[in-house]
Amino acid sequence: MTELLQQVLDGLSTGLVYGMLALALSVIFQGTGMLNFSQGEMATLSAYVTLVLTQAGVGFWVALPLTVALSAGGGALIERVLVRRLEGAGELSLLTLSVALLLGLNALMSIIWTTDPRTFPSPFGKGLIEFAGLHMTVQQAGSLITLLAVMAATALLFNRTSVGLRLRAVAQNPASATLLGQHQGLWLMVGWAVAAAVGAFAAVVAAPVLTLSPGMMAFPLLLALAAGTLGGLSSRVGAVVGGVLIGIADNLASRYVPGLGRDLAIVAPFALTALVVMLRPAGLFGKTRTVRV
Amino acid sequence: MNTHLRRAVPIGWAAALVIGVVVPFVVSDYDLLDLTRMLAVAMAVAGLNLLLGHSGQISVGHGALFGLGGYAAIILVATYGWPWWSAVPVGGAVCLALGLLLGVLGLTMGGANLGLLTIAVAAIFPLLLIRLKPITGGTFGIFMAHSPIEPPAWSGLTEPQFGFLVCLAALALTLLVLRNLVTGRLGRAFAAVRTSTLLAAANGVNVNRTKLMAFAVSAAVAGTGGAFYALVAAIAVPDSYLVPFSITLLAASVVGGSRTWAGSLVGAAIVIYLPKLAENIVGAESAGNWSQLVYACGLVLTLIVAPSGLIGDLSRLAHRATGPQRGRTSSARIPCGPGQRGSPQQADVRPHVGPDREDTHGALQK
Amino acid sequence: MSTGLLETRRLVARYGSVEVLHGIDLSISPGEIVVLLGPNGAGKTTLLRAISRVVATRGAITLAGVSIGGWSGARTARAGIGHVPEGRGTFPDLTVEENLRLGGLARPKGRRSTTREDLAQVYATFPVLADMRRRAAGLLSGGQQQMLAIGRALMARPQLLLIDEPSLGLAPMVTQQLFEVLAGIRGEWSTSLLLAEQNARLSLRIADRAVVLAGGRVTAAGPTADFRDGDVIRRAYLGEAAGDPVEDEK
Amino acid sequence: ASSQGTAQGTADGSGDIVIRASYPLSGPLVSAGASASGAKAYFDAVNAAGGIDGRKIDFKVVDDAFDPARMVSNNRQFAERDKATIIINFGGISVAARPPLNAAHVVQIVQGGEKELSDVQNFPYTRAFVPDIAWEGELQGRYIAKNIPKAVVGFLGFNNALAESQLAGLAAADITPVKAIRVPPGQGDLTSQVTELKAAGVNVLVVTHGPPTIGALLSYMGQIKYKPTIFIGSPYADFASTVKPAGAENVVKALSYQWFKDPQNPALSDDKALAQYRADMAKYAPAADVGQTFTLTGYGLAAAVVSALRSADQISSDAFLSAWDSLSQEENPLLIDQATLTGEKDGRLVHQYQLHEFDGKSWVARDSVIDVSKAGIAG
Amino acid sequence: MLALIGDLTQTRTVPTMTDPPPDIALRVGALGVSFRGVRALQDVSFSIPAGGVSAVIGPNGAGKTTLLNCISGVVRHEGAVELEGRDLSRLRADRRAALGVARTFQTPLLVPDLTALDNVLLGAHPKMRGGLIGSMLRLPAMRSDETSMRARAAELLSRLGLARADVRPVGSLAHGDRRRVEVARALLAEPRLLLLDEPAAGLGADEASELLDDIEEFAAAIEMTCVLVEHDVGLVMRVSRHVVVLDAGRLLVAGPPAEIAADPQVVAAYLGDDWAEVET
Ligand SMILES: Nc1ncnc2c1ncn2[C@@H]1O[C@H](COP(=O)(O)OP(=O)(O)OP(=O)(O)O)[C@@H](O)[C@H]1O
Ligand SMILES: Nc1ncnc2c1ncn2[C@@H]1O[C@H](COP(=O)(O)OP(=O)(O)OP(=O)(O)O)[C@@H](O)[C@H]1O
Ligand SMILES: CC(C)C[C@H](N)C(=O)O
Ligand SMILES: [Mg+2]
Ligand SMILES: [Mg+2]
Repeated sequence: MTELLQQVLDGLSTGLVYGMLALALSVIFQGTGMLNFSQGEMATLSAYVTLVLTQAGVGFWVALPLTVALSAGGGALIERVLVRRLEGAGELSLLTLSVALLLGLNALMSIIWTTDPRTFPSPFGKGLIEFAGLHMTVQQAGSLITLLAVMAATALLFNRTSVGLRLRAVAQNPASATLLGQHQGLWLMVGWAVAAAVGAFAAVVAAPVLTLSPGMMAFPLLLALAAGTLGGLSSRVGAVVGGVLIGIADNLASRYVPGLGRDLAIVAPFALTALVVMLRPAGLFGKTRTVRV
Repeated sequence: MNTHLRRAVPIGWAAALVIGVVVPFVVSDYDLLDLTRMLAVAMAVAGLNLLLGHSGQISVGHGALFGLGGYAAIILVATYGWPWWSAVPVGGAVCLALGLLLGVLGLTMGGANLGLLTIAVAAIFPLLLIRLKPITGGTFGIFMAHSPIEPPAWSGLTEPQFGFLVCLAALALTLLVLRNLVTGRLGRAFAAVRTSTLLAAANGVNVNRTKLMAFAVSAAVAGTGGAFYALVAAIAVPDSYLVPFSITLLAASVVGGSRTWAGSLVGAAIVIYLPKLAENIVGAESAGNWSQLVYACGLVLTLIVAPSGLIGDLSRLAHRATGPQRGRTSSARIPCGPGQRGSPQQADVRPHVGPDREDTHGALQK
Repeated sequence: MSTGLLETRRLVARYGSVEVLHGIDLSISPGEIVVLLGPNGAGKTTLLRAISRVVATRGAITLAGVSIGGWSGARTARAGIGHVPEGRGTFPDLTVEENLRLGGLARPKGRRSTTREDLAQVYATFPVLADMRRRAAGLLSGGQQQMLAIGRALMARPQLLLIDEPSLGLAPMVTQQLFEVLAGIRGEWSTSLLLAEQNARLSLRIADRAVVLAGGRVTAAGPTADFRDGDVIRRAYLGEAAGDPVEDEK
Repeated sequence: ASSQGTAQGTADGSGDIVIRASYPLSGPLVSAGASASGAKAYFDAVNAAGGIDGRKIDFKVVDDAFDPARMVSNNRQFAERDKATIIINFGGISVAARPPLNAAHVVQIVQGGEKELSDVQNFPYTRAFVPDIAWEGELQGRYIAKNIPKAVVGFLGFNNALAESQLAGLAAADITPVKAIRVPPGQGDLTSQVTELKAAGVNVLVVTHGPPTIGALLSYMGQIKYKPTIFIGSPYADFASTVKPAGAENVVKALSYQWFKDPQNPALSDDKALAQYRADMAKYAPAADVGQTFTLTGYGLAAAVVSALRSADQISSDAFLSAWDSLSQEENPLLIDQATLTGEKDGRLVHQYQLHEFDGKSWVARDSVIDVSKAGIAG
Repeated sequence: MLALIGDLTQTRTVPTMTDPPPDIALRVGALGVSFRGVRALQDVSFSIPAGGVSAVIGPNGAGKTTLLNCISGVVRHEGAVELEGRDLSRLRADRRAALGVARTFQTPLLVPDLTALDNVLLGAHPKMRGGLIGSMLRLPAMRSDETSMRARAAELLSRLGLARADVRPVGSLAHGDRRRVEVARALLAEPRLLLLDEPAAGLGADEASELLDDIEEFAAAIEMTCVLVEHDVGLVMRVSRHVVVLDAGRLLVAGPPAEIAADPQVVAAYLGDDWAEVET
């Protein structure tokens, strides 16, 4: 029983990373209407930036906001320099661009920092929280809090501010938004910046657990896609809940479903996701889209 | 004026075929292997073009289907001693079956989720191959001493020459069949389905069946290509069919131009040769990451220069040169009034279904 | 007419390489209502798009004496040109109220204070919208969406409001009401209006001037009184019947 | 493929010796590609010193991105276009790439520990350089059986053939882990697996799990204070892969049967062979990462190839292979102190291990060098 | 008339397939639709005489488009839909189309990157031959179908004044032209029942009249029935044989145009007092 509970808890903390990444995916999806395969790589780059800053003697809690700001700038830059050139080229071209970005960023990081894995110190320290025979590292607890905070912040941004309204409007119907005085390019850029900033948090949460390396987010991205689908990419809460559910499903299924095993563990989250979207195509929390893709 | 162009297309294809037939006799055998692999990959990309460009569905799992076709064929040949020409169709058929299954699942899940389903397949496929060792040979896969596609003795051809010609014929046939498929009645049905399920259904198009048809045919074509690929290389190993390969195929389809059949060849050439080209540009040893960077930049550049795909934009240029009044032909680029991103005309389309359907097909299914 | 709020001189508009407007001279004075008539394909929609800078053009366009030829669509909108586009262009996933609020965001900063009152006024004009304020705009009926699009444009309190086919899809009673509102806002908000219509008895009733477009050229223009007789319009339509741009290019 | 044996087999006694390598210079296993620069530096150094009997080595590397089909294609070009005498391949996919080269009688040297690569009987032209990982498993198994009476053994590895080989080795020593967990590469978070092992009461953990995740694994175990006896597989026990990412404090007391030197092991800071290695690298491949064991492995492999070339009576496939098989007590810069290369009928040259323990700063030898062929393990 | 509707309501649960009076083309019984609690249609029953043009009118949001959606089957609904005595209510939209229900949409819905001609040809989908294998092989039967339909489509287009539009993608046509392409597409299907959602919107009065005359002529030629949703009341009153008025999802009245125009309920809910003046 204790193991079962511990497995659930482990799954939850593993799922935080997926959830956070899914959140970033959802922000880009809502802010620009594109599915960004390079989100993981962008996040990893943020982690390297933090590492460089801390190694240069900047304290972590100074480095973090700096990284978030730099990441936002980087995201905006990517939009401005690359994504914008494909304006109106269609979803598939954008998807392909994100694939190219994934490859390019990955190569760039490998060139600069090599593929050697690096330790990434936990910003929350090394403690252990124990209760009733269960345990959670301080890092995991800190990640949970970070995730909730970031989720709340993006929710506020998107639902309660005019910036959010503009972002959603431009994503949905750029032509009409233009006629309403919204500078399409500007808001798409902001969308990318926000997503990249969320991604930076994802990386800082993930890197201490996964060990920092250029390919760190490849696997989590896959599960983040599932998480986004399960929870609903059109919903930020959905993305996060999806991530956590996927983390737990992954653990429990691979541990307890006979014959599945750790090597095929990934089947479980995908199967769960498939099952859920068969009943609710927009995902658990996803809003039905008024007009199809 | 456009009749010039219309006439030029078949002439171009005929010329390409002639060149194709000559190639194996002027190119060395070791270079032919890559060219043959390219032809096989082109089949997969063509299948993907049918899906993406014509029926408007997505698959991030064609690499797995390609692999499945390859495994099915090579197992039949290597383990059960079948002749290659009977194993290849089985490779296609197995993928047809899986394609139908995936298509049905995808339809139940709602159109946009097909992307996730297929990426899951791409992720799980290599793991399954490793697990099913008794059949698939596990991590090491299945391998043969040389390609089973052997030339008949009378032909005087070498094995690589024969393999190339066989794949060339198969590809030509595939492209012809696919082109027929998308030009007439079903082609319009595909176009309607990719525009709006509502539009399609209101015109008597069975949306589910049409989508399924496209997915199954696309899968079968990919599987056939995969069968040839495995048989000419005489090898099938899980590491060939990882997720990135599926994604690469998707990129190839887009970059080549997913509405054009010639684009599938260009896309395949990119899959096979762009990494090598990148490697040559930056030099080999320890420069791998640089070559990946060059590869990525190449992709980005192509996307920017030719957003409708290399062939797509080429043909648009040609159209513009020959018929100025024709304007742009790609849907995405028609500057239209305010409308939804990517769909210039916004119809009065509401989800006429239950509370949580993303798509209208639920209503259509009844 | 040099005091015009909006002036175009030899305005040419293109889609890709296809030229659709072949040199339009148009002038709208402050507070004036102008109706743009013409058969389909004449270029009415394109002219509105050209004015709001979302289609490629050559030639001069000035707003209150300032050249806006090089401006982006967004900037033009913020400078006070509102546009109810063909096909309505609502944001289907946003709620009705969010759609309207977006209209309010198009105003220059200094003029946002009255947003709330204006919202109430829009709701008063189109009570259905108030009933459905929390509903996703994509779920509205065609006519309701048309009301939303117009309401949204009004929320921006533009100096010049361009409406493509204002009565499209509206029930007769609503249409009448709408035209009363349009006639009213000229007085209340000193807004000029440019209405594009195929043929609109109602528009002619509230408009000061009519401009007839055919084949991408102005074929007739003058005070609305001159157009009360349907034959005048008919002749103006036919005047350039062969002016289909497709043919021009050949 | 038609028999190209004659092209490679002829010994005209002049011209360059053509050696080609296909490595994953990009893709999932790009880190292994570092081996290529090690090999290049060694061959360059040999050439600079006059080559082999006055003949230069013509060495080139091509990327296969760890795609078997690309490896086959590369190999074909090496054999047919370049007329290579020796072709070097990396990793498990080389298993599937054997047939064409064997049919063509071209030597294939593989850098890979999979048991399958010891099949010299069926693939007489294929040789693996590094030891069979099953041997290490058997060594570990024997150690556990002998020294840890109440061992509850757990195993954690990738879902690949290396893990299979290693489990086979453990089984040969009658050790069957209560939990044998095999994870696909790329999955980084192993907390759930740790929980499972811990819950099963595992007190001896055999890890054949590599970067990038092994560091996180050990540091997590350290954090939750789960400290079984840990065996770290030799391929991954080095500083770059494990010690640094995990943090030295989390590796303390870990055991490892090692056979090669870790260039980053502080205990070896004044090792002569490593000094030469660094000098050669600095001179011939300055961009390469000398701290990577893969780099050193490539260097050592090249040294082994050169050893065999030097002792071959002519430059041909068959002469090279018989020289390779009959190497005896040959020095090699890669190997741990007192270990040497000796050919055996399994086709491999490395058969000697030494148990090491991590003392918090470096890996230190715990026992004398064991020769698996003498211990009745290999062969 | 009302008695008839009452009948239908009763027989709704057990749809009758027995011979209907020959002059009824469409019968709708107890139709109801809800969207997330919004009742868009409630217990709507009426019938439409065979042949010629009939109309559905009503205020914005009355449920007219939803009604067409029900009849054409693109929305799930309660109640019965009978076309010439055949119960359609259990059939999917594409089956209904194949059985002769064609429609246009309130905002023209076309494939933007196909030419007008190809869009029109889409309308003939159910009538043409060519399954998967046949299409792949381009059998002669299909080629002949294609050629003849193409000629008919071109003819239709030119009759609707779009002779030259066939070379351009419809996405680049003016709104009014797209509307005509859509009508041509529906006509090419040669349906038994043609549902038009505001076909005259965005057309000039003369053009709208011409378009409807063309449609009427066509309808007469193939003996089809046309149901029109339209806000141009003058036009409706001129062309329709029968008018159905919806308000807030319910049937208000149904009857001949003259009766409807005079009905005080209709005037209050929809037309407004001075409609007659406006529409002259
Ligand atoms: N996006 C586009 N791309 C290319 N050509 C276009 C595009 N939009 C319109 N056109 C062409 O420009 C010309 C004018 O079209 P426009 O839409 O301005 O006409 P309109 O007067 O508004 O007609 P309607 O009354 O039917 O709306 C037409 O010939 C049309 O085909
Ligand atoms: N999918 C849906 N979800 C929620 N409400 C809907 C949906 N479809 C229609 N409605 C609502 O049902 C009512 C009827 O809509 P419908 O489109 O049928 O009206 P209409 O009579 O065609 O109006 P118009 O003349 O404005 O086109 C409207 O209030 C609309 O908001
Ligand atoms: C790659 C696919 C999952 C993309 C899909 N069209 C979506 O919007 O989600
Ligand atoms: Mg227009
Ligand atoms: Mg309607």
